[in-house]
Amino acid sequence: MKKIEAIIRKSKFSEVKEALHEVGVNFFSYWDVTGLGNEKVGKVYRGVSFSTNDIQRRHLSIIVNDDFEQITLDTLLKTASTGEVGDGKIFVSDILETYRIRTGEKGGETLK
Amino acid sequence: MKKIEAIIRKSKFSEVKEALHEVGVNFFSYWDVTGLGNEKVGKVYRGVSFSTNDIQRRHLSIIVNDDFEQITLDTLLKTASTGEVGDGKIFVSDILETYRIRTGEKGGETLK
Amino acid sequence: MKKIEAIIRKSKFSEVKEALHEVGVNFFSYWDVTGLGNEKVGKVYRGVSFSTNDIQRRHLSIIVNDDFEQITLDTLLKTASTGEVGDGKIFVSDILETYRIRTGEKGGETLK
Amino acid sequence: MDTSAIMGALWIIISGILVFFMQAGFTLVEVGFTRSKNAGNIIMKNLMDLIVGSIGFWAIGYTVMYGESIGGFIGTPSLFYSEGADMYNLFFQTVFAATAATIVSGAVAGRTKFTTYIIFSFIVTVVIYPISGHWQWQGDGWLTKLGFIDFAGSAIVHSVGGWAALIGAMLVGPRIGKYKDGISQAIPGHNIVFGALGVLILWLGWFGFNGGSQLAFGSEEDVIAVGNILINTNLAAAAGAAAALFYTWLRYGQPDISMTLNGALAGLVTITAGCANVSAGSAAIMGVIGGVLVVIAITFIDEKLKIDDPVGAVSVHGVCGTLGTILVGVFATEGGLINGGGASLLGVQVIGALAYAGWALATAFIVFSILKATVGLRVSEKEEIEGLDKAEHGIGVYND
Amino acid sequence: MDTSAIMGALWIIISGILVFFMQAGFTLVEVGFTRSKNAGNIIMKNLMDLIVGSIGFWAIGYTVMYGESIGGFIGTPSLFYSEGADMYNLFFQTVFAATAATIVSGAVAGRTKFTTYIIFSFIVTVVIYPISGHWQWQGDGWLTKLGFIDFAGSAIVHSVGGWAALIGAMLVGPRIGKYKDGISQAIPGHNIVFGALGVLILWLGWFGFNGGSQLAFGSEEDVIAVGNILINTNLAAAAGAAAALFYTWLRYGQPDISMTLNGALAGLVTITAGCANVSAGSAAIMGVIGGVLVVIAITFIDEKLKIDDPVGAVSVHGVCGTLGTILVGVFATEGGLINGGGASLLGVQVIGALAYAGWALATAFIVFSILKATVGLRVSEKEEIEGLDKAEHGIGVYND
Amino acid sequence: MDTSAIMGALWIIISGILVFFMQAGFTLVEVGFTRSKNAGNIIMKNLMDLIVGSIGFWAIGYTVMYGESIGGFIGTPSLFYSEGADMYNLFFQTVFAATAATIVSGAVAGRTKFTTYIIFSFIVTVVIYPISGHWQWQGDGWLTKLGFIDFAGSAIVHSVGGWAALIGAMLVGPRIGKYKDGISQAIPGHNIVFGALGVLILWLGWFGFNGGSQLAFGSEEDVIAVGNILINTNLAAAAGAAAALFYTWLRYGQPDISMTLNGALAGLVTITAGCANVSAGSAAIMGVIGGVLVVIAITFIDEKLKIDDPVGAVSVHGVCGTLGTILVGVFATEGGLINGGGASLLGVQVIGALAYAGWALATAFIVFSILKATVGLRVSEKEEIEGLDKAEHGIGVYND
Ligand SMILES: Nc1ncnc2c1ncn2[C@@H]1O[C@H](COP(=O)(O)OP(=O)(O)O)[C@@H](O)[C@H]1O
Ligand SMILES: Nc1ncnc2c1ncn2[C@@H]1O[C@H](COP(=O)(O)OP(=O)(O)O)[C@@H](O)[C@H]1O
Ligand SMILES: Nc1ncnc2c1ncn2[C@@H]1O[C@H](COP(=O)(O)OP(=O)(O)O)[C@@H](O)[C@H]1O
Repeated sequence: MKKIEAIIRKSKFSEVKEALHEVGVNFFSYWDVTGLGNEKVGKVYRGVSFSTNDIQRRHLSIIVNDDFEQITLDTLLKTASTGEVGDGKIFVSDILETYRIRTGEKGGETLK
Repeated sequence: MKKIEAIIRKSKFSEVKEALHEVGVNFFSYWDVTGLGNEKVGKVYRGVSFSTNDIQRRHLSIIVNDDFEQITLDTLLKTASTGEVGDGKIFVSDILETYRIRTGEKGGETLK
Repeated sequence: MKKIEAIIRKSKFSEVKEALHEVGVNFFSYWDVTGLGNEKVGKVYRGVSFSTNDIQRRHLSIIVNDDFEQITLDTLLKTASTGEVGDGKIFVSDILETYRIRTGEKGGETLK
Repeated sequence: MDTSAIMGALWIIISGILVFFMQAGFTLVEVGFTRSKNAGNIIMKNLMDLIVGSIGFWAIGYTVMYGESIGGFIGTPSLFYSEGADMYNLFFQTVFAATAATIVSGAVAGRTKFTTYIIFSFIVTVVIYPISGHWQWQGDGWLTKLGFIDFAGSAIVHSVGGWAALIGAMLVGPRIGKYKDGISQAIPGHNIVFGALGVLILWLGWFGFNGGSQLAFGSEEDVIAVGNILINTNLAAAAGAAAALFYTWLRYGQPDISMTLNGALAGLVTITAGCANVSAGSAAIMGVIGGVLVVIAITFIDEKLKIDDPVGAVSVHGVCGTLGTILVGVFATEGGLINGGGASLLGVQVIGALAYAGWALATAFIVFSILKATVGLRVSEKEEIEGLDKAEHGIGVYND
Repeated sequence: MDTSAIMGALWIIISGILVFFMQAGFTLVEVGFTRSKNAGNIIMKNLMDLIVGSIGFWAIGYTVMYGESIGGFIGTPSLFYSEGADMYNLFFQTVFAATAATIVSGAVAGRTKFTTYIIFSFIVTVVIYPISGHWQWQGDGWLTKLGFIDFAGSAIVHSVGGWAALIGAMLVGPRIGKYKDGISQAIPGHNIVFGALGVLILWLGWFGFNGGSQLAFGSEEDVIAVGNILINTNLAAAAGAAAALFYTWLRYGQPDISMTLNGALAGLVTITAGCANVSAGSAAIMGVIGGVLVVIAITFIDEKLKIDDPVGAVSVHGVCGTLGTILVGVFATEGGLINGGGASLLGVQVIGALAYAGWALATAFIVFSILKATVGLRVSEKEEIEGLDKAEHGIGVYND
Repeated sequence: MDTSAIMGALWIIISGILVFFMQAGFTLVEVGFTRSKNAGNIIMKNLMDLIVGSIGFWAIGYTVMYGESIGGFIGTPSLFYSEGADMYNLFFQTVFAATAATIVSGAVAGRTKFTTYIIFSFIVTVVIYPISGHWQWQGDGWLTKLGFIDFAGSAIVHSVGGWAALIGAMLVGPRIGKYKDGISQAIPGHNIVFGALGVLILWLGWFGFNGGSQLAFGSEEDVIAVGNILINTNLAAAAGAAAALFYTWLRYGQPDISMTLNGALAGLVTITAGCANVSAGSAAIMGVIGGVLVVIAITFIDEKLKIDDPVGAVSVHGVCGTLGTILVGVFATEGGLINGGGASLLGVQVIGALAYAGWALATAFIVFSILKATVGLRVSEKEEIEGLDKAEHGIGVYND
């Protein structure tokens, strides 16, 4: 099983969500984070202009069985991108075990 | 060392916290996430009824030494469950190293 | 590639950020979490004094290439610490793969 | 000026100050009923209404409304009104004008260009609204002559604002994501506490709006009139809120908070035309009708017409404004249908209500169409998704 | 109606409008001092108080209070009050009635059934409160005859509301998690800025509450009286806030924000009975006593009685209402103990204060007990934990 | 007391109540324009201003201001003012005094010791402000004799508060992180909706502030005067907001929300001195000047002087207060430069403006210096970073 963490633009979220849904990735969790990356945004507050690379992003945490990894990645790469700096990153790591709290069952079945 | 990530109902949090405390798991971090899963909730806003599976959940991140893994899992499975769809998931992964910032020491000792 | 998760005092954040910047670690994401640890804080609300160890912390998630791991850890350990209980923890884990959404490219290059 | 007149001026001034405060109420309702990423933009639009209203109505609007009548249709305009002894009336009328302009902003929230909005707001203040007012309140207007009753402005202020809002919302189009496959989606307001505070402030201000429209406080008749107006206003608001509360409870299984808040406003708008002409009991009934109708109208406009009006401005001000105007013909103590007055007043009220609706719809359509063809109505998709605050004002309103 | 009477009517109307605004103050205090997951429910309860108060008091409550006296205990009720020339008084009295009803809502926040609350609110408005008022303000009440002084309602409005709140909070029981092993837990309010704004709005409204209770503004005496009332009101509020601030600073090592806010309200409630009968210096002292007592009472009720009153309504309105009523016997310029008036007024004040406390406790106990046995008082545990907003109204008040 | 005088008292009382409400406005602006971690502390400071103002001004400040003149410089103080027939004036003056004190709190927000602030606030209320007032409003003051005009207090209230704020902000030093390598950093306010509501409440209150300063409402002259004052006040506010909006739009490419809000306040402060002495057109122009200048001043103080004033209090109240005072000499209908009155009034206005600025700067400097050397001005670095709410009051204002 893999954990796929994607850090994407907030504005791309609903598109991504729907695309994931279409390829059968219905289960995940997300929250908002601030990201520091290459992108810089210029702002003005009370006459002080400043450029910040602290930008609001949405962080998706998707745990999938190995056979779903590729399609999830493909979907994310396709729908989350705009081609401009700041589209975000995806990180993949290993998950040793998963449990479904409701039933106590464990293993890949819980992700279906 | 293991990282145990549990995504549970917000309403179960205080119970879970106390139960973890009783078995000696005192250290962890948590934050709120939105979860997409099997559970759907019906809502009405200004006459538009809609059902959403974007549900507020609490995400616990518990790093434990291997000998604590089982008891943590058991406690979570027992206290976070209501038996209804939407109780959440637990994901276990490997942690290579941990450090205590205050002292700079590393390894399993830092988790005690 | 490694994922370095650091849970630090919010008050130390800007210092840490600058220090990371200086050693060339410019890319990461962060969000606020509540941490349970050794530190306890006494509060009073409407005459009820209570001590809580649910303390606001900032969670940094930094994905780095292996050659950057040590400098990142050193910087965090140095700048995030005050020497008092509650300075926080650092957890290191493995990242199997990373992708840059904008370009679709993968591997260590995406972290530069 | 005798004591009576001075006391009248005092009451008008105090009422004007109360009506001024309605600006805060409108701002809070609109901010609260929409998403956080546009809150700053809404604040700016409401401020702009107040700015444009204050300056424009003094500069020219007031005389367009109250200047010597040209054919019962429009006043003779003159620039920069400066009749010292009448300034307190200018003040009272200015805050009314600002109210009319403000109604539109809620209906087009979340996607409209700031520049475009400013221009429209200006035209409402100096043309559309003052001409509306002239027909009835100047004294020689054509509706006055027909015997039309719109004591405090259900038609003149609210329905004009509300129907203009309908055109605005229609031509600007729905917010991105509001309709999926033709089905209306909920976009919950981001802070209903602000919404509720806003409604309570509006309710408060309405005592000045309706009470002050007596335009006098110097005799026993005035005391009786204003006392009745306040009770009618309060009863209609309460009855409107109650009706919306119980009606949504029945219909959706749960009392809907934001609809209940709209219900209170619906009651207030409904009673505004007849607040000085109906009994307390009639006011309560009118409030109930308004409170139920507003819920039906909001759902109808949202789900059937598929026009996206985030705060329900069209239903509250347009529909209930027209409703209240017509109901005067039914409930008026003198001349009302159910009080044995026959149908003649009712006929006049219908004519007036239709005239104002037509006027607002037509002028708003022309102006918005021109604006669409020239400066454009909408922000870009990117700006809308990101939120107008960051896109148009550089920074969001909520920070750490 | 002569000029004096007209000016009096104007003052009463303005005061009534100010008192109306207190609804917003109560709502904000209650919303701010409790958790976010119940904010919408609190808004609805407060709206409901206003609805029920407005309709119920007009429909019957007003005559229960001011109708011809039946034995000095209750007025002769009649339906749908419609005395044109008295409508401005009805308005003023209506907003008072709504205040009394609203006090309870804060004390039972976060766990009470909405339906149950509506019923109770209705009974307060048309039975419990009007009868309280009749005893003293109608003119032929038994307490009037004793020479009892409760100028603006420390006992009649506030203590009645506050003691009813005590019964409510007691019978409904504490919020889940409020007491762990018998020890009180802090459940911090979710937005103290709302709380502070609410208190400032209440403070503002109180100038109408106390000042308007002069019920006249037509002579030099009235000007003097109202001037004194405003200063006394303001001084007591300031002194109450200061006392709570410094007392909590001493006692807990830190000036407690929410207690300081309660202190201001405590000073206001304390001075309400005697605001027209004491000197400015006495008002300040009474404020200090109220401000300290409220802190003690909140802690006592919370930690000793283990009754969960999230906003301190019982202490602010019940305890300080009774306190203020009694202190009139001590500080009254005429008849007060320290001004050489002997103990007779003090005795009467104690009788009155006890009568109101007893009346409120008894009637609230009966009503809440019946409600408990029939519709039930509490929401289910699941609903409470999830929050009343989602459970009872479908959606939370805070969104994106 | 004849009818005219009674009506005057009524107007003064109502105005006083409106001015009181400005406390809520100040609190919200300051809370909204700063960071969330200090919101509770700001609430407490504003409450403290109100407490100290209410008690201190009654206890002694009022007579320092209005007592028999000692050399045109200070009134003869006496303790615990108790002239019954004058209490309504005391009320009106008290809320003014509280305003003056409150101005400082925004400028020193986020880093100042609570105890220190209380002491300073007390000194402003009983010494600095009342003496300012004496020079002009008592009737025998040295500036009155010169023919100086400051109708409602641009100089006396606002500039005195604003210049004291400058000294405070300077001596306390900038917030940690405000300047990096000498370059000003943006520290966005945490809730601009609160800021906007605050500004609208202030705008509302200003009708009482300026209108009430007529101190009469008993004749046609009064009606004319108050009518003009209200229009001037409203126009200046609108023009100020418009000017700031368009000026920031031009200068920064985007209409800046918080600057536009400051612009409205700038217009209000600018017109305060001359609101009864200029025409509507002049008022609008003065508002524009104020609205542009405030933006320039905020940037100058922030980036050039490197003095950290989170809410722009120095620019709004100090700079525009002085500006408005001087502009009376230019725009006054009688005696103003552009109305052919020559330069003599202008000269007097400059003298007065400088006198008040000097007085405020000097006294504030002395008091803050003493406080710095004794109790200290700043909280510790740790407390500041953590936020004053947790450090000084035990808990934050925002919870779940
Ligand atoms: N090494 C990293 N560790 C954690 N998060 C990262 C890392 N690199 C990028 N991110 C996240 O991805 C976001 C987008 O990255 P950015 O460098 O701006 O764009 P791009 O990937 O298009 O060059 C950042 O704001 C940050 O949240
Ligand atoms: N594959 C997954 N990846 C990440 N989070 C998940 C995943 N599956 C479930 N979750 C989280 O767990 C929550 C509960 O899951 P759900 O499917 O609703 O209940 P159940 O596990 O009882 O079937 C979801 O709302 C989501 O936050
Ligand atoms: N085992 C753990 N798993 C997850 N988070 C932890 C763990 N231990 C500590 N933390 C985080 O680190 C923070 C600081 O830890 P704490 O024990 O208070 O200080 P210290 O490390 O100085 O002893 C905690 O509040 C929590 O957020």
